[in-house]
Amino acid sequence: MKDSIGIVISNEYLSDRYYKIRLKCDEIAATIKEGQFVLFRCSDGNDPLLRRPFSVYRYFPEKGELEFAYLLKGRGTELMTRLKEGDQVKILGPLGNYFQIDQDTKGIAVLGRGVGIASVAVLAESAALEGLYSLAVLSGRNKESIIGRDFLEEAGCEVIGINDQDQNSGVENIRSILVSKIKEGLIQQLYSCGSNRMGRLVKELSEEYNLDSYISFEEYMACGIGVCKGCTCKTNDGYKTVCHDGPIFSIKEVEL
Amino acid sequence: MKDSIGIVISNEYLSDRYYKIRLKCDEIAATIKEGQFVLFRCSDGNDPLLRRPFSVYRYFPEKGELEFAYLLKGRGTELMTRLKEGDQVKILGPLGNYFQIDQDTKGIAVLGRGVGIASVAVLAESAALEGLYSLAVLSGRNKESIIGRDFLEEAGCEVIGINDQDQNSGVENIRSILVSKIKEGLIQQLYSCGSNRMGRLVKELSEEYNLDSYISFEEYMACGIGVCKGCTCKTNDGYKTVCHDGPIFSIKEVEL
Amino acid sequence: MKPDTHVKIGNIVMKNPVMPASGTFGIELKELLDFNKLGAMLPKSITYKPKEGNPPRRIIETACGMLNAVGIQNKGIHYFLEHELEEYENFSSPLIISISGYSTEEFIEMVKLLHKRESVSGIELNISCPNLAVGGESFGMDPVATYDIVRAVRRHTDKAIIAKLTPNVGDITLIAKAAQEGGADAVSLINTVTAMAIDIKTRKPVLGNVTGGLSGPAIKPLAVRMVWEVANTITIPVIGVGGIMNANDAIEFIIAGASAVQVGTATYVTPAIMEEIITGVEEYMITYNVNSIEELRGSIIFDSSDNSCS
Amino acid sequence: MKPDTHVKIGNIVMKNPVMPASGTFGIELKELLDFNKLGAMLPKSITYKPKEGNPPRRIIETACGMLNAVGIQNKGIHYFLEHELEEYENFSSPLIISISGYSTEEFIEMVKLLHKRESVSGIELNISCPNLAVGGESFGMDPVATYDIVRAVRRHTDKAIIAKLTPNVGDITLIAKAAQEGGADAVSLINTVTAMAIDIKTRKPVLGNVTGGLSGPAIKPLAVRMVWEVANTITIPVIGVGGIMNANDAIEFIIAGASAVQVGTATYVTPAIMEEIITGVEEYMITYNVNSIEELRGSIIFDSSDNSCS
Ligand SMILES: Cc1cc2nc3c(=O)[nH]c(=O)nc-3n(C[C@H](O)[C@H](O)[C@H](O)COP(=O)(O)OP(=O)(O)OC[C@H]3O[C@@H](n4cnc5c(N)ncnc54)[C@H](O)[C@@H]3O)c2cc1C
Ligand SMILES: Cc1cc2nc3c(=O)[nH]c(=O)nc-3n(C[C@H](O)[C@H](O)[C@H](O)COP(=O)(O)OP(=O)(O)OC[C@H]3O[C@@H](n4cnc5c(N)ncnc54)[C@H](O)[C@@H]3O)c2cc1C
Ligand SMILES: Cc1cc2nc3c(=O)[nH]c(=O)nc-3n(C[C@H](O)[C@H](O)[C@H](O)COP(=O)(O)O)c2cc1C
Ligand SMILES: Cc1cc2nc3c(=O)[nH]c(=O)nc-3n(C[C@H](O)[C@H](O)[C@H](O)COP(=O)(O)O)c2cc1C
Ligand code: FES
Ligand code: FES
Repeated sequence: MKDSIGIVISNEYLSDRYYKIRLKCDEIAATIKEGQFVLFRCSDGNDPLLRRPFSVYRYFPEKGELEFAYLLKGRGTELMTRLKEGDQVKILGPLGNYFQIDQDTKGIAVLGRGVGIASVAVLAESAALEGLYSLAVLSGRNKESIIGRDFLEEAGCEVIGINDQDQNSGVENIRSILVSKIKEGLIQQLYSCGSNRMGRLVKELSEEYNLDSYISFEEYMACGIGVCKGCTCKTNDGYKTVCHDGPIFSIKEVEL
Repeated sequence: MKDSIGIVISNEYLSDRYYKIRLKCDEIAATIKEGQFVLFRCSDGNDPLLRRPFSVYRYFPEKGELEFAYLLKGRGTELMTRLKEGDQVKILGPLGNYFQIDQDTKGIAVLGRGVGIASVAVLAESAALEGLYSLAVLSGRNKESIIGRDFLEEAGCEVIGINDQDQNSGVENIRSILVSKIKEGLIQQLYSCGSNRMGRLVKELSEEYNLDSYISFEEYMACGIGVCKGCTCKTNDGYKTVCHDGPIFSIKEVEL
Repeated sequence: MKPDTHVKIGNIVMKNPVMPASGTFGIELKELLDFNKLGAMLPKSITYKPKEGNPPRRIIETACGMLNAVGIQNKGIHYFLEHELEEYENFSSPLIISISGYSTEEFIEMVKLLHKRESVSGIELNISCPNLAVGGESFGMDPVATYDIVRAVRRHTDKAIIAKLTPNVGDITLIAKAAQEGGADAVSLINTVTAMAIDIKTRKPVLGNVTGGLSGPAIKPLAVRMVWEVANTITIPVIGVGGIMNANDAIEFIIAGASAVQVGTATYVTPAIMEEIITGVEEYMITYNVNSIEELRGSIIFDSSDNSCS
Repeated sequence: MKPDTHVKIGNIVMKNPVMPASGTFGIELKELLDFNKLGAMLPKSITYKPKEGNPPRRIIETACGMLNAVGIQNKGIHYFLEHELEEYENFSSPLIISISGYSTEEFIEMVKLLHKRESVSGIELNISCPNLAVGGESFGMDPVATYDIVRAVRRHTDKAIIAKLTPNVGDITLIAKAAQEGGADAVSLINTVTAMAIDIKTRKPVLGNVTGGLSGPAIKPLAVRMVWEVANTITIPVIGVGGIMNANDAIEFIIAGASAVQVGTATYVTPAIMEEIITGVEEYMITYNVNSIEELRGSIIFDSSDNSCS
């Protein structure tokens, strides 16, 4: 964990309201893992005051580079869209725990919805690159709001894109896709981010088929390192911090 | 007076810590006069919150363009330096009263120090262009902090640049220059901005030689239009607002 | 269907809930803002005798806010009635006059004078100006003094009386209750928060008056809390003030319990902001199917059912 | 010559006047901040029994500030003494423990336990937490309750006792005086300002606890004013807290009368900010020829001679 400076390599518009920023930051790129996040300082002034959390979208330790996919929401992300090549940004990271795949797992599925895709995509990619079966179910408001398909397919993931406009993003559709893969023995673990409905589905399926599954949470943050106790989330074991105990929680321990 | 949008035509570094920004803004360019100012909204957020006042440095009504010379001071002006061609800025103006030259005046001298030059330069230029004798005494910390010499000389002004580094910016030096011009009958009015020492000199000379002279003041502003009574300045006639009753005051009515 | 945005403050009917906060509105704005669109007009506080105001500097920007110590510079009520009142009479929106004073007698004298003017619809009692304190405290810091002064002026007019409350107290609901019991038709809150800044180069207080009043977005969360507390305590209308910069802020105050809002510092930043706020409130009402301000007022919902993480 | 930056709070000697504000500092920071450089260490308030804290959401950013309603989530003093205290014992800076409670008895019990620990140099009494109120009011809103609680714990230890004061009062000097009379070695102020935000889409309060505490640069001018007032009233040291983001802010508090400062929200924004502040204060002292903090403290100058315009 370091409070580092990232140098902007590129900052481009993806689609819908999504952007992608690539930074050079050796220190953080060297140690970050799938599912971890960093805190960005979006302004050098007081507006916004607090840093904003973003999950690592992709990372390239050899090059010392990191990518983040972000959704334009409010003032912080608006200021991020203005960053250009060569600009410097303060980033604190890597933060939080990370996605892990059990030794004997042969295949996984990640379920990402909207900007939640940014948190799980890299896990699907890594799994595929390591030779596991890797299914990525990417859901969004419309076709344009589904990011990451290109590099996931390149890595060898099976990618299923579903969206509200085409009316194929309902939970029942996802359930039937997953159930058949699980029954085929392709998938032993599920990872979800970005949708409570998908989270509940993962919980149900995991109980039903006894899968060791995980969910990545988002919550407003101040410190990002477990000090302020501001980003808590109710678990079976009481309040836990999303930034320090999470952002990844076992599906068993959380209420959805 | 309008709350308008200015479109940045250029924004360049001048010298020392001075910059010059040129805006397209027909409405304000059409009506602004020498010595008036505008309020710039430097940020679209809350940091800084209030607008910042800047005197018109040059204006081109035919083209609908305005120029402001500004000194990098704090956050507001720092954000201004980041503006680039095509950007839009909110500007409120023209504000305040303006410099006037009496009918029977044949020559004037303007005294500007530092960024105060930005307020009086345009008066010297206009006077010269109208065929009056026009002397511009421009003072600064060093040679680099003296702006405007180029266009003033082009307009036919006599320009005297003095600076602290060359140790010729003392009041006594300026006094002797002015006294000889006044005695020669070249100058009937003095206009000053940016230095209390120069202001006091103008007051003394004006009393001694019975000149109708003016000084332009600066004070922190909120509304810029006389509503808040925040920018007051003590005059012989009680507190007056710099934004509405000023920024230009008769040298007779102010304490220095 | 156009939503019903009217609100009533005492016997003043406002076509919408938006009016200026005293000290941030004056006739000079008429070129930049359509006064006829406002729910009400409310010029800067006046005093019985002319007041020179505080020595400079009077304002300084702070983080997301500003400090002011103007000290109610004004030419006195007689000058106002003779020279300034008529300017506002050209506009159709109801006119509320803010008055401030050093004694109950001064307040009474002013109310008597204003009572006679038909064009004056209401009177706001600025009993909370931190820059005009009697013995270090403003009337509005003490419930008894608040009750007494409201009661004293109430006898002299049936025009709407609004008591403007200071946030510089431990429990603002006590002051609000006192104002209601004294006979106020409404309360407005909050006035500025007493605060201070020091120039570390000169080691002098930045403001000529040493302390001043903090306003702007910085104080909004405090103002919302106090409006919510007061609206839950009294039955007369509450007018919300403090850091309102846009329509969303205004709506937040109304949901907290305000019947109307006042816009102060924001007008300095954007002179026509009240027009935008009026439109924005209407648009919100259409989007969220709210038929009237009355329906929106105090409609805060307490329900933590969806507090789980996502 | 290196200026003398040491200060004394009770019998604690701090090598510089900079320490964390409770609730914004914890062992997790040690990778990002050199604890040995701090004037003192001051972890998050603990309570006698474990506390789960408030339901989410617990924080929301506001204009130049943040609201929090964490509710002192902690595992209780016994857990702290057994498992957490030793972590801080690895560092050389004096350790101050902040405690909070629902009753005088709880405070006394905790002070007795802390008194026995050599590594604890001082105790801060958080009698001002707006998220942990007894009957709607914290102890720190009432002078008598403040006096009583300080007096009660004073008997049980000679370690430095600091009373942390709330700004949610009409006259903070009364509370400060009560703390001094009760036997406090110092007071720290301000804790957060009780405030609130409402989500206009859902019409629900943003915070699970409805109201929360406002901190950050937004409240600095209020904090400076209160520190100045209190420093002019009492003789024990005042520790300034509220919106300190950089060395200039810290210096402003010291000129206002603070002997030391606490840094809260700024640490979230920049985890190592206290190191920068310590260096910055020293640089200021060198530039302005100030030999000691004692010389700087309360050195505010009242002189309006150069109030003329320019
Ligand atoms: C661990 C973690 C990882 C994240 N990863 C990503 C990512 O990879 N890509 C991405 O685009 N976003 C991600 N987010 C969400 C992102 O942090 C917020 O969208 C961002 O902070 C919004 O900032 P803003 O200033 O633009 O919006 P604001 O003006 O602050 O807020 C606009 C709206 O955004 C929402 N919001 C703001 N902050 C948060 C937050 N911390 N968590 C959830 N919602 C918030 C609120 O609904 C708010 O009303 C992540 C959040 C967390 C906690
Ligand atoms: C009528 C008028 C005309 C002006 N014309 C010009 C001009 O043509 N060019 C130019 O560069 N500047 C001009 N100024 C000054 C300019 O407004 C300030 O330098 C600017 O507001 C600083 O903003 P900031 O955010 O960069 O600095 P801040 O961070 O706000 O302040 C930095 C420092 O700047 C000074 N300052 C800030 N605001 C003002 C102000 N309103 N008046 C005086 N000092 C201030 C203070 O000493 C402060 O400590 C003028 C001021 C007035 C009142
Ligand atoms: C420069 C200035 C002058 C003010 N003068 C008055 C006044 O004369 N009477 C009054 O009741 N309030 C006065 N106020 C307080 C405002 O009416 C309002 O209560 C306060 O500014 C908070 O609202 P805001 O954050 O929208 O500005 C003044 C505020 C400012 C900033
Ligand atoms: C998230 C958070 C938690 C806090 N917890 C405590 C606490 O446990 N005890 C306490 O005395 N103060 C607590 N405070 C208040 C701070 O110590 C400090 O008084 C306040 O934040 C103002 O300082 P700042 O503006 O520098 O943050 C907390 C503040 C924040 C923001
Ligand atoms: S953000 Fe502070 S504990 Fe998570
Ligand atoms: S800035 Fe408001 S009166 Fe001049």
